[in-house]
Parts: sequence; C-alpha cells; structure tokens
Amino acid sequence: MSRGTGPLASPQKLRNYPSYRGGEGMAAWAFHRISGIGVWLFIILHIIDIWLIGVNPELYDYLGQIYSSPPGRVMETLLGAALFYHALNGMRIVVMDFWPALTVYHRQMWRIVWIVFFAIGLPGAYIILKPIWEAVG
Amino acid sequence: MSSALRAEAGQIDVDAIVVGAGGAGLWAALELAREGIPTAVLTKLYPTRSHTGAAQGGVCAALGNVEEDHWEWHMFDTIKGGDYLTDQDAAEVLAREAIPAVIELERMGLPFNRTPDGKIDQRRFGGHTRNYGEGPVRRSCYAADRTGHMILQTLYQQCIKAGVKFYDEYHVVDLLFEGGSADQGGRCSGVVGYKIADGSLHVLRAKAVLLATGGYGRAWRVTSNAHSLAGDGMALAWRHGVPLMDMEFYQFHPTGIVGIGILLSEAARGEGGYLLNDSGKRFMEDYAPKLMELAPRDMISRAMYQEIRAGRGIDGKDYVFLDVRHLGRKVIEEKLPDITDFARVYQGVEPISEPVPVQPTAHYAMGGVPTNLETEVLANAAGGVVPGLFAAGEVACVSVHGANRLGTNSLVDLLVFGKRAGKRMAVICKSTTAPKHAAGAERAIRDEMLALSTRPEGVRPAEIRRALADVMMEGVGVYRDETLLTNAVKEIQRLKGEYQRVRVEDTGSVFNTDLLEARELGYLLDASEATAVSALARKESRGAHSREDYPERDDEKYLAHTLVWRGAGEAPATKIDYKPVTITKFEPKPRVY
Amino acid sequence: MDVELKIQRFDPEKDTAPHWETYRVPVEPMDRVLDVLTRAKELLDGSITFRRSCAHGVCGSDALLINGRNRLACKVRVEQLGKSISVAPLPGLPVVKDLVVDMDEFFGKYRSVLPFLIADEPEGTGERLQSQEQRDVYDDTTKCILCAACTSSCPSFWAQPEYVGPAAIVNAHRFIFDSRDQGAEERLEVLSNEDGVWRCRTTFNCVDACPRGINITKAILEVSTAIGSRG
Amino acid sequence: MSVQKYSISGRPRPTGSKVDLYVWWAVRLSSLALFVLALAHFTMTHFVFDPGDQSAEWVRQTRWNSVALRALDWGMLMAVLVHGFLGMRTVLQDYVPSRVRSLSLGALYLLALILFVLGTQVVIALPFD
Ligand SMILES: Cc1cc2nc3c(=O)[nH]c(=O)nc-3n(C[C@H](O)[C@H](O)[C@H](O)COP(=O)(O)OP(=O)(O)OC[C@H]3O[C@@H](n4cnc5c(N)ncnc54)[C@H](O)[C@@H]3O)c2cc1C
Ligand code: HEM
Ligand code: SF4
Ligand code: F3S
Ligand code: FES
Repeated sequence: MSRGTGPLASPQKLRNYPSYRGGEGMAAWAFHRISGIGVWLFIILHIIDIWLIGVNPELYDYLGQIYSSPPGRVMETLLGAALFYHALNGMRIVVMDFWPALTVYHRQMWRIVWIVFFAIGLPGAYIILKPIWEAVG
Repeated sequence: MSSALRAEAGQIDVDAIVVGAGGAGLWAALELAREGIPTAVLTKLYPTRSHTGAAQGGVCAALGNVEEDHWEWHMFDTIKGGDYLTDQDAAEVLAREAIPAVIELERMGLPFNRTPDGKIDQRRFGGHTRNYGEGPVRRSCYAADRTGHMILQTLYQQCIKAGVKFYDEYHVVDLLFEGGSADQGGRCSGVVGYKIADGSLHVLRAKAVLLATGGYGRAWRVTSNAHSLAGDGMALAWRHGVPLMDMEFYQFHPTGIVGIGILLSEAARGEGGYLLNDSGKRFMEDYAPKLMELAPRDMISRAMYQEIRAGRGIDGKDYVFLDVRHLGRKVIEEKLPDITDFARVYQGVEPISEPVPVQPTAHYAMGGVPTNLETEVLANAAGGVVPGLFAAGEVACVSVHGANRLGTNSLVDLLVFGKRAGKRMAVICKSTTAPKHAAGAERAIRDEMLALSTRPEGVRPAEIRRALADVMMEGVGVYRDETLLTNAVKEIQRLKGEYQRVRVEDTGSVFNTDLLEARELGYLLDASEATAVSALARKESRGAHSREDYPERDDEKYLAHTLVWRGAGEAPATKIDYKPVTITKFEPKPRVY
Repeated sequence: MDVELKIQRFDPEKDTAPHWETYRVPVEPMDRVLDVLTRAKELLDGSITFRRSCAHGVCGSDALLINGRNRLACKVRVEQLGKSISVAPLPGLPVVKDLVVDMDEFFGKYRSVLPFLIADEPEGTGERLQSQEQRDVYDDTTKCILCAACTSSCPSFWAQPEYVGPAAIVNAHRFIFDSRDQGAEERLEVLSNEDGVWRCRTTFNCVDACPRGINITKAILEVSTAIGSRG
Repeated sequence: MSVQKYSISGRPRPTGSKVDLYVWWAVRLSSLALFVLALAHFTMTHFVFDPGDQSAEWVRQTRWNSVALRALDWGMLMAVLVHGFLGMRTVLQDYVPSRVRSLSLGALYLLALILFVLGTQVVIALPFD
C-alpha cells in the first residue's frame, strides 16, 4: 500500500526469511510436525499392508519379514519414537488448548515429555532391537 | 542518479489538517471526524508510536472517586504549581473539563485501574493537594504505569472506528501561508508533507491546520524524550513569523535513569517512594516538609542539585537514590511494573531489593506556540490570532502550566485542548472558504531539503547535534545565570552557522532518515535558540527557570509571558515582547509546600 | 571496547537483493543495540536506515531480528549478546530499505479485528463500572505496543503471510474479554476463519519475542476456546 | 485493507466458515482417542508380540477373531484417518501455494478415501476362522 505506483514500486515485495533461533516451543512444534508427517507416511503403508492380509497374505508375510529384519527393526524403533514423541507432545498441546493458563508452563511440560519419552522409550527400543543382537550373537 | 526527493509532487485538498498523532492530535481528529469534516492526519511516526505512549503516571481529574476533591482545588494546584505564571482562565478550563474528558475516555474503553467498588481508581501525584495545599490528594486516574500508552491506544482505536484518514510516516516539512507570513497578518493555508517511504513531497491545502507535534526534549543530552521530539511544530511556526511563548520554562524531571535519562515516573513517589541522599536521609524534609517527595518537580530537581553540590550525592557523585523497597514486592510489581522493568533492563538494578540511582532529566516544555483558549495560535501579545493555524498539546502554550507543569497535567492538557482544537477547527471549517491553490508551493522547501544532500561537502549533522546537547545541558539546565546563558546563546548561534554547511550521506529517496534527522536538527536549533534567548531575558527565578544571579521571583517586572520572534534568515532572535498573565481567582503568593 | 556489528543492508534504488555489511563500533558497557546502531550511523555510514523513537521499549518502532531473534533494539543490551551482533529486518515482512519493513499489512490486520470498544448502549454520561477482577481478565493484552515482533517471529506467519497473526489476536482479545464490550461476536467471527486463530500452532516464538512480556499464546488459546464454546 | 463496518443496531454478521473450528475439534478429539488406541496398538504389536511372529495367518486367527476386536481396530483406523489427514491438511495449508492448494487438498482427500475403502474392506471381508 505505502509504496505507490512510481518507478520504485516493486512488483513482488521482497520478504526475507533469515534463520531464526526459536526457543523450546519452536523445537517442540518442529518435531511434532516432522513426526506427524513421518507417522502419516507410515500409516499409508500400514493400511495397505494390512489390506494385503485379505488380498495377498503371502505378500503380507513377506513384508513382515522385511519389517523384522535388522534394518526393519531400526525403522520400527524410529517409527515408535516418532509416534511416542508425537503422542506425548500432542497431549501437551491438548492440555494447553483446554487450559490456556498452563501455557505458562509449556517449557516444563516439554521437559516432562522428554523425561517420559526416554524413561519408557529406551527400554522399549531395547525390546525391539534385542533380536538383532541375538541374531548376531 | 537517485535524489533525496522525487521530482513529482502530490496535491491533496481537505478541510482540516492535523499534524501529529499523539494524544492531542488524535482527539482533535476524532472531534473533526464526529463533525464530518474531511480531515488528514499527518504523522512522521505511526500514530501508536507517538510519545504520548511513554507517559506513565496518570491523568488528573477531580473525580473524587476515592476521597473528596473539587476542580477548584485542581485549578489552584495548577496555578500554584506554575508559580502563578499560569493563565487562570486556562487553568479553570483545564480543571473543569478534565472531569468529562476522563469519563469520556473511560467510555471509549480505556482500561483504568479500578477501586474495589468498580470506579476509576485514583492515586497521589506531585503538587496535587486537598483544600488548597493542605496535603496530598488522590487525583490521578491511571492504568497501571502505562496511562499514556492506554490513552494513545484508546484514541487511535476510536479514530479507526470513526474512519479518520491517516497519512502515516509523512513528515511535515513546511507550513503554507497565503497573504504573507503570520506576523504580516497572513493565513495558514496548508502544509507540505514529505512521504518518508518514497521521498515525494505532497502539498496539502486546508482551511484549518493543527500543530500537535509534541516537545523538543532532544535538545538536551540527558532527556526522557523520544528521538523524534525535535520541536518540529514550534520551529516551523517560528519560521513563519509566529512567536514562541515562555520557552525559558523547561521542566527537568527529578527521577531519570542516570546517564540516559529514561524516566522513572513520579508514580513511584505517588505510591510512596522516597528520595535518599548519601547518608540515607529523606532530604526533601529540608525543602518541602509538607509534601516531601510529592512537591512539584522543579523544586525536587533543584533540591537534588543542591544535595549533589553539597557533596551529598551517592558516593559524592551526581545522583541520588529513589527507594521503593518498603512498598513491598506486590505494590511494586502490580502498580509500577514498567518502571521496575526499566530499572532492571537499563540499569541492572532490582528495585525490590535495591535503591535506584536517579538524576534530573530534561522532560517537558511548558512553553511553545502561544494559543488562546480555543487553541487558535496567537500572533502577538495583544492576542491577535493567526487565521487557520491552531496548536494543542506539548507544542502549544495556552498557558496552563505556567512556569512549571504538575505531573499528570500534560495528559489532561492533551485531552482538554485536543478536544477543544477539534471542535474549534470544525467551526472554522464550516464558516470559511478554502484557500487558493498556488502552483509549486513546495518549491522553496524542496530546494532547502535538496541542498542538504547535494552540497559537495560539509559537516555531519550528528556532530552539531551532540554539541548542541552539551550546550543546552551545561548552559540552559536546571540552574542558569547570565554568563552561562550568554555563552549558550552565542554557541547556539555558532552552531546555526555550522548548520548551513550540513551535508547528509544518504542521497536516496526511499526512507531517507539521514535527511530527516538533519531537518530535525534544524528544528532543534531553532527551539533551543528561543529557549536560551528567552531565559537570558528573564532576570528572575520562577518555577523551572532558576537563575542563580536572580534567585527571587519578581512579580513587579516578570509576572508576564515571554514572546520571542525569530530573526530573519540567519540573524539571531532579538525581538522579545511580554504578554500579561490572566489572573482571575488566586492572587500570586509565595510558593511554599 | 569494540563490537562487530553486522547489518543486513538493502537499498531498493541500487540493490536487487540484500547483503550483509560489517562495522566495528565502539561501545560502552551499558549500551543497547539501538545505541550501537545510532553510533554506526553517526560515525561510520549515515545511510544505515532503521526506525526508532522512544529509545526505551514503549513505542514499538525498533523491533528487529537481532542475533537470530526478534527483539527491540532499544531493550537489549550489548553485553547480553557478546562481541558480535547481527541485525536484520523482521522476518516475513516486506523489506523497504535496510532494517525498515513495510508495516501497512500488519496494521491492516490489526484493523481487521475491530480493535475498538463496541458498546451498543445509548451514549451514557457517567463512567461505567468494572470490577478489579473483570479488568484483570484482559490486563495482559492491553500492554501491546504493536511492534510486530511476535507476528514476524511466527513460523505459521512465515508459511502463510495471510495469517492474521498473534498481534492482531492479542488486540482482539483485549476487547473480547473486556466486560464493557459487546462486539465479541464479530471479532470471533473474523478470527474463526481459515486465516484466524486456527493457524496458531502453539509455537511460542511470539511469547519469547514479545518485549512487553505478554502471554500471547494464552490469549490466542482463550480466543480459540471462546470460538469453540460459542459453537 | 479497509475497516470492517458495523452498525450499532442489527449489524451484519460477518460470514466466517465453521470448517476450521470443526477440524480443530476433530484433530483434538481423535488425538485423545489415538493416545489410547495407537499407543496400545503399538505396545501390542511391538512389545507384547514380536512383529516377526505376526503372520497373516496369526492376525486372522488370533487378533481378528472377534467382532469386538475388529471393531476396535476399525475405530482406530477411523481415528487415524481423521487425525492424520486433517493434520496433513494443516501442513498443506501452510506450505502449498494457494494456486495449487485446492488441487493438493483434493488429492489428499482422495487418498484418504482410498485408504478408508481398503482398510474397511479388509476389516469386514476377512473371513473369520
Ligand atoms: C517519559 C515521559 C513520561 C510522561 N509521563 C506523563 C504523565 O504521567 N502524565 C502526564 O500528564 N504527562 C506525562 N508526560 C508528558 C506527556 O506525555 C507529553 O507531554 C504528551 O504526551 C505530548 O503529547 P502530544 O500529543 O503533544 O505529542 P506527542 O505524543 O509527542 O506526539 C507528537 C506527534 O507529532 C508527530 N510529529 C512530530 N513532528 C512531526 C512532523 N514534522 N511531521 C509530522 N508529524 C510530526 C509525531 O509523529 C507524533 O505523532 C510524560 C512525558 C514523557 C517523555
Ligand atoms: C497417538 C496419539 C496422537 C496424538 C495425541 C496426536 C496429537 C496431535 C495434535 C494435538 C495435533 C495438532 C497439532 C497442532 O495443531 O498444533 C496433531 C497434529 C498432527 N498429527 Fe497427531 N497425534 C497422534 C497421533 C497421530 C498419528 C497416528 C498420526 C499419523 C497418521 C498423526 C499425524 C498428525 C499430523 C500429520 C499432524 C499435523 C502436524 C502439524 O500440524 O504440525 N498424529 N497431532
Ligand atoms: S503482542 Fe508483544 S510482540 Fe506482539 S506486537 Fe504486541 S507488543 Fe509487540
Ligand atoms: S509463534 Fe505463532 S504459532 Fe502461535 S504461539 Fe505464537 S502465534
Ligand atoms: S525505540 Fe521505541 S521501542 Fe525501541
């Protein structure tokens, strides 16, 4: 609006997006989004593979082998991590949505998310990955 | 090759022009909008960035919400606070109309703090007393310590609601006159605005022009004022033959942050804060035993200087302590949050547990463009007006503040006289004809501005600005005398000469702040000259004007307003006249608190 | 002491893209970034362009991207940043010149939420009553100085400049929750569309950036809740 | 941008759509369901049983041998579709330029529909043992 129609008016306005050093809130959001998209991608695959149970059980079982192979187990762990972080942080968001006053504690709640994440996630990862060692050992 | 100004000029015709969108300008614009007058509001800042937003403490009105109060008391305090230089008819208007103005603000949505029964809360402020000086009274209506912010926001919001047309970031660089300049009986017919975003000049024509451009605290080194407060309106009017009135009365606020001048509001003392010297004594006992820290500002600033001079500044240095620790965390954090924040951010001091070092800081212009009660600008001591030109707010001198303004009375001034300006301008707009167009009206100012960026070489504006700040600080500060002032006048004259050689580095037309700062320096030089010359001429001490060589008030000779005219071209200002003070109810008495 | 001051420069009359320039500027211990910028302009290069006015954090002119975060140049002390300072215009807003951004869009969004008291009752004369508790509900959001630090720090705004943004919501909140106001319906309606409150992803950059310490996210969520509960 | 007009009496109600409000609620509510269902599901399929042991045969015979269990999994499928796809709608609204936004949203909903059909089909059609 302010830059009129004279020779200086630029056709497309220059907006710049230099890197921003966000805080915990921005990190929490970025992880949430990335994990959400990741889980979503897996879900597409997962619905299709379940569908195979009815249409082509052999193919399903073959996929099952891939899932339980060592690289498959690593992927599985990452999936679990993504889902778990997303779920925990999702609850953090929902809690604030319903009780806005708790936004004051968003950092503390994020810390709790990580504490729970590791407290439960590390043993979980161990259970999933154990067969790899057993296979190797 | 780019140039600091674009070649083509815009033409805008309206009925009324408001220059400045602080409290005074906004309320005037609102009144004009209510009357349906086509109005243009020009402001060099976005309206919400006007310095009115910095006002902290409050706005006084004798509402009597928390204890008995009467507008007559408010009127008396204003007159006594102004050391009887206040025009009493103006003080009466101020004190009476403050009440409906504050209530109207509440109705516009201003979020005042409330009493337990839901009414506008009020607190104490310096110089405001019950029953003609018996003791402090709760008169200041406030919204935490951001009253000015809330006033500015509320008025801007109402202007949006009323559909006021704003020209944001248009710097007014000249006033237009037809039929000669103000001293030749000419009429103000518009302004020239410089659109900062693209460097184009715009000629705006109108039947009524209001100056509401605020003060000029930036003339001093230590000041509470914004960078943008350079006396624009005063200088522009002065250059067209309008006199400036009472410029020697410039208020130093006692509690500025040491070195940088950022203000710690009087609200800190209104809530019960103490001032302590090096030995931990509340030294105001010796100067104003009744009101103590709530004495008027000029007295406290002088008291602080005397303590400092007597070697009782903290560690013998040039500051004292403001102590609010005894108020407790709750009061400090709830009622003085911004001040607390300032002390923490800018001084690294924690007011809850430490006393805060403070020093007087240049704060407020009691003087300015002389006007009558209808805000019409006066051309001479006889009261003749300059047709088409109006002034309100800090830029104007009605005079309600006399020789010293009381805390909170400036915001009242904006509200009462801003509103009056709008009303009066509407009347004028309805009864006069539009000024004629003169092609190329902006040519002279274009050349003047271009010169700043096209001179082959020259002085940096910043150098002159710094020198000026020092001259004003040393020579035209809290205490003055013949030698200091004579010297200051001479120095300012020399700097004005230097200014003829100023050259800016930025030669572009888009957002050329370099050029505008150089313009502002020119305004500052003018306002400073008027101040120093008026101060030299007034051989007495009154209110904020303290001459060590004439320590007494002299009602015989100087119970009068100073009017000073600008010299032609680069000539020094020599023409001075005096205008009698209007006295209605209260005979001048010695001022003790 | 000297600091290294990096400024993102852009002159629309000469440049096609912004570039960085570095200046060595002498500083004092209590200096703020605004002082350093001013000194650089006064001593080194008069064409350095930025907005400023009050110099103490109450007018909102000089919100800038300083060392990667939005803050007021007049409110951040040099010693908080170390020996190297980088200053760029607010992210996501159109750059006019150097550190100056075009604010029209921002103020347009502000205006779109009807930021003024709407009260239908006939023009009364006396003051309206409001209890201290009623006032406390919206006290926080009255502090806004429209500096745009919040809106331009918001990833959701960077992604979609159409997003009305935290600053506008803060100012809507200030009226929606004012017991004297009756315009909540309209404002909630404005804020309930695609570019309204729903674009907030609770990222909290706005809260971290706000020089007035407003809990913006809380205000936004309170508005969302108000929209939700009105059905 | 011009100022929104309002009239003191009978002001015109601005017309906002409620879609985004419903989406907001759907994402929150489905997330609550998923917090229980999806985490339980993951625990079952990854910790209690090993993925390697869960052949098609096993699924049919053990996991999906009751209508209730199938209904539960179908419910989870619904929650995931609602949540995941509305979540992706948000992501697309953020990053896809407005020119192709409706196109991409259309593709997204189509994908959701396909997955809905596939998932429902297998839950219903898979014969019981
Ligand atoms: C820190 C501080 C605290 C204060 N606290 C209090 C208090 O508690 N109570 C009280 O009563 N008073 C207080 N005051 C005094 C009071 O705030 C000011 O005197 C008052 O706000 C001045 O308002 P104004 O409308 O005259 O001008 P301002 O608010 O200063 O506005 C000036 C306007 O003019 C515009 N302008 C200037 N020059 C030009 C130009 N050349 N072209 C275009 N536009 C131009 C600006 O953009 C701006 O919009 C305080 C002052 C300060 C500095
Ligand atoms: C397990 C429990 C889950 C919880 C508690 C949860 C919670 C949430 C919440 C609250 C949001 C909204 C975030 C916002 O608007 O700021 C969200 C977004 C999202 N969720 Fe989930 N979710 C869960 C599982 C899933 C699953 C299984 C998927 C994959 C299909 C998924 C995919 C997404 C996506 C793609 C988004 C959008 C991301 C964004 O807007 O940044 N979520 N989730
Ligand atoms: S909410 Fe805070 S950051 Fe946003 S504009 Fe207002 S003051 Fe600035
Ligand atoms: S940064 Fe943006 S996403 Fe929401 S919490 Fe603040 S508005
Ligand atoms: S200059 Fe006013 S906020 Fe920084």
